[in-house]
Amino acid sequence: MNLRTKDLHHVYAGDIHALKGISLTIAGGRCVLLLGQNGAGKSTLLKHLNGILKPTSGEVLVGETNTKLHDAAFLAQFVALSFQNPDDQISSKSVVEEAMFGPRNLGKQDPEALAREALRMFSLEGDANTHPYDLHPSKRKLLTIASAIAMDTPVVAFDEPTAGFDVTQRCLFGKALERLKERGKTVILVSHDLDYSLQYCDSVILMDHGSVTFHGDKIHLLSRPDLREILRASGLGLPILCRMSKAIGLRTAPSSVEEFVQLLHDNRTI
Amino acid sequence: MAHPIITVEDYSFSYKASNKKALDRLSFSIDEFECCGIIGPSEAGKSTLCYAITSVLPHYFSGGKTEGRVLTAGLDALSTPMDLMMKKVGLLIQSSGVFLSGIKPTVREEIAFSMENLGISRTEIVERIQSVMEELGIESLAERDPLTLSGGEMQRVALACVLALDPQVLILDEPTSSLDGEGVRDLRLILSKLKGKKTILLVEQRMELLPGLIDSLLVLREGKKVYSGHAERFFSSIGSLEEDIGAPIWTQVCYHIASRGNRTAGTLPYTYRQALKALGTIR
Amino acid sequence: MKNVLESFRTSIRKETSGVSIPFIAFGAALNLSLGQIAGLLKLPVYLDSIGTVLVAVLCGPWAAVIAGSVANTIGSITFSPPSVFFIPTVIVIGAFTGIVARHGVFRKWYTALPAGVIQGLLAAAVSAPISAYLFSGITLSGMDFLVMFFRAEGKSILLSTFLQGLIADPLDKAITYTAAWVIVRQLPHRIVIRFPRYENVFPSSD
Amino acid sequence: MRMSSHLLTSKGMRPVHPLTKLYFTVSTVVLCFLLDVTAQVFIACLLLILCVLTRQRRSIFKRFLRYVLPVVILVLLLNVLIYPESEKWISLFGFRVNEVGFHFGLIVSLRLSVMSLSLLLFFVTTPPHLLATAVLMKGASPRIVFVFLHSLQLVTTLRRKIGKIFIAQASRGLDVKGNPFKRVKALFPMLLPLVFSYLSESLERGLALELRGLGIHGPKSYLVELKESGTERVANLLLLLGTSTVILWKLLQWLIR
Repeated sequence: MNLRTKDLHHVYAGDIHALKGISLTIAGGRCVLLLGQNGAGKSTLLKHLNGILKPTSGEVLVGETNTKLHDAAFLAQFVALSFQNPDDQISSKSVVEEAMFGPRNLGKQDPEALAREALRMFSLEGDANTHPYDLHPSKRKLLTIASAIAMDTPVVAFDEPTAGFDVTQRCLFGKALERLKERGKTVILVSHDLDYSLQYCDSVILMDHGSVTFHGDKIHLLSRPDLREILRASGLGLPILCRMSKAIGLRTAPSSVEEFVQLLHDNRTI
Repeated sequence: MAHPIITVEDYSFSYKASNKKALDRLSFSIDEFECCGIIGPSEAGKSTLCYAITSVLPHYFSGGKTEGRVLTAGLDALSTPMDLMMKKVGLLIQSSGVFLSGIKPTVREEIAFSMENLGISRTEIVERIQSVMEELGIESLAERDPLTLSGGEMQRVALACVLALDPQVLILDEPTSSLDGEGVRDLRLILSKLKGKKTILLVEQRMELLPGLIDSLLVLREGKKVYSGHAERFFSSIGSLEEDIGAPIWTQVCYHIASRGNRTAGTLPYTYRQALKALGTIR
Repeated sequence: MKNVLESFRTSIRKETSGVSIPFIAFGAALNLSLGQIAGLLKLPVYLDSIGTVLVAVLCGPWAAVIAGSVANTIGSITFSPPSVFFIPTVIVIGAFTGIVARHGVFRKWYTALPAGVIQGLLAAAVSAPISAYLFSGITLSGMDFLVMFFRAEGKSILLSTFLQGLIADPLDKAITYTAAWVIVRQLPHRIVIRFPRYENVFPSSD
Repeated sequence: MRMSSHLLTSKGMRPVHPLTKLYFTVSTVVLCFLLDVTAQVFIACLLLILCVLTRQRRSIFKRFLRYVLPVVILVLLLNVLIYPESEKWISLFGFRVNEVGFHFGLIVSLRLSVMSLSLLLFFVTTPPHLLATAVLMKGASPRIVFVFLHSLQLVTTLRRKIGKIFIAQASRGLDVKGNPFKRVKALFPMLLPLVFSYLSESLERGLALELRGLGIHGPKSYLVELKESGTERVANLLLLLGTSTVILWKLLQWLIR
């Protein structure tokens, strides 16, 4: 299932032109990193994908479904959105019940199985019967991510998923992303944590003040000579691994520690 | 040798109706004007420690069990009333939105809130507000309604509220967790300006932020002290990279190279520059 | 007399300390915000005292009285000014709920619902004279046709207003109490034990 | 909720002290309650003059039309059409109208309108945080005043939060259109996140207030400058004395009768 937007514009009530003619195609089974400063239009774009917001002009197509013709509850079967603040959605008195909320609404066959499987991904199955608010805030955040994954939708989007996570939780989320990609899901990641997210995404969308300044494979972006300028336009600094590889004269820019070590290994032997 | 401003002696605390000890026989001390990083996995007790030092524990968290002693700026943190402790230590909690009082119409009055409660004279309040707004570069926000501020602006106003009391010790509980790239850079700039003028305790998950800012390190896991001492020494010994505590990216790169059996200088690099030098020798 | 006053002061202080202060403010604001949720869901539900009930359960009667009065005052500041005259009703609701909550009424639906009905009767009895004298029974709550009906039957304004209240209020409060029971039943232990009246929700805990 | 107030400035353009305005409002409401129609008409004229003088007259009348007028119309309608206590019917503009009912309706609606106008005049022209500071200076409990001001701010914050909750739940397939049973079922997935998140936030906010010294006893200071001028203090005294004598006189009259 791929996502297409055709000349998508969105103007908020106070004539704030949040999206200025976005035309994108996100192919199925890809992990896309959506980057940009606060207010660049990232979450506005996200809310168009599952029909929460309707385009002022232009169109958004989820597979063959035009989001203008359906409401969010219907489109939720195609696109699961996990929002930044877990406290906006937790409405059950046990972890497993919360994770079953999405699948049950979508009328899935066995919501409990889907929920427990998603919880296992984040080692939350031990807390299945605990009240979400008896957990540490970072575990509540893991729960909302698991709840989105439990909906088993072709497209899953995460808004600032790793804010407040410790090392182990970031690792768990990374493994979950790998698992989703193996299952051919389309994953959309909105994050300020550039160094972390670059490891897992295949392509990158850079946004600045409502328009897309770059959309392409991660490798293309990292190998561009003007990488520093493009990122600065979106208020972002160079990823640390890129700065390091440039400083010691490596040509290509790696996006993960393993890649960097591998590059160093190959370069030395040449 | 600077004298210790914070001393924690065999301190334990468990919250009401909880069988687990949030802090378990903790002992360490922090010298005056030192900048100490506090790291560790989530639920290691980092926030609980901040509460203990600011004397909010145990009376705000009534019903909890306390053992041992905490001395902050010469005061016994377990029994000193808040009006004395506020002038000595300032804590910026993780969610700055909640830290703002939620009753003041402008940022200027928001910064005055703590001083009004302490009964500081009006003229001195006006002076302090002006100086702290200049120091943090937020004069332009003075008449804004705190509800309309962005995440980064809210945090700087919250910091201004704390610094307005001119505390000797400043504690920040995971200040960068909701900031974007630019926000992190601005915060680092402010902290480096405060370094040396105040004792700073920085609870942080982003390891890359610590080198060059902190002098010492306190590492916690499940309420127990794993390490306390110079930051460099903790990350540098090969094979000590803790799975759940992590390290700056450049230290991780050198660790993986070392564990592949390649030659590398004895210790792991701790700062960015050290890492580049070490990687330069390998190339 | 001195120590009675003193015991009032200490119990008020106990119910409005630390955690309770922000929650009482939330309770008051919740009373005024339920209309927005009901509007989103297009439900004719009023539930304008559910905030007061939650505060009564977690913080106690005095806190509930404060929450109710603050909600009423803000209601008259931001919406319809005359509502400030109904503060006596709100005080009765807060006090009654706080006392009833202490007997664990919100732990079972079959105790919450009847308590709601009694509460409705009490509220009707207290607000009838105010509404009759100041508004001759008109409240714009959609129940005014009842007053007109009883007036046409030859009953006095006070009696008509009281009868209208007897029909409308117990139903509304029964729904509010039952909704409160649904919420109380799902509250998190770690947070509730930090409130002054946690035993109203978790009696067996230490 | 920022409404500056420059009503009837006693000295230059400085706004009248909130407490004086509060005493004035309470006095007018109590007098309306106790005195007869002629006094109420006099108070009404005084209030109308004051309303026209203030800068926020438009929002006062808008609020009056929206919230008070409908009740007044219904009160008149009810008593004019249905008034069992008397049989005298007269024709007014071609309608058969109960005479006593009409008089009664007029009295009730006049009293209601004057009291509401006085309250509106006070609420619209007095910024809440100035009133709070004035009351604090007179020794009110900082905690209760905090609850009042914070709740006022929460009314707008909760509105935004409910919007976010609606978006988050709709994105998880919560259907709010459809038969009434489904909509009732959707009530708690909307209400519980609000209660849970603010229950949890109260822990942190209570902690923050503790850290910022709300619970400290001892003298307070105020950034906002709010001083009672001589004339205002005299006005306060007059208003309090005047109203209490009227109350006592009415009480005596009622007891003797």
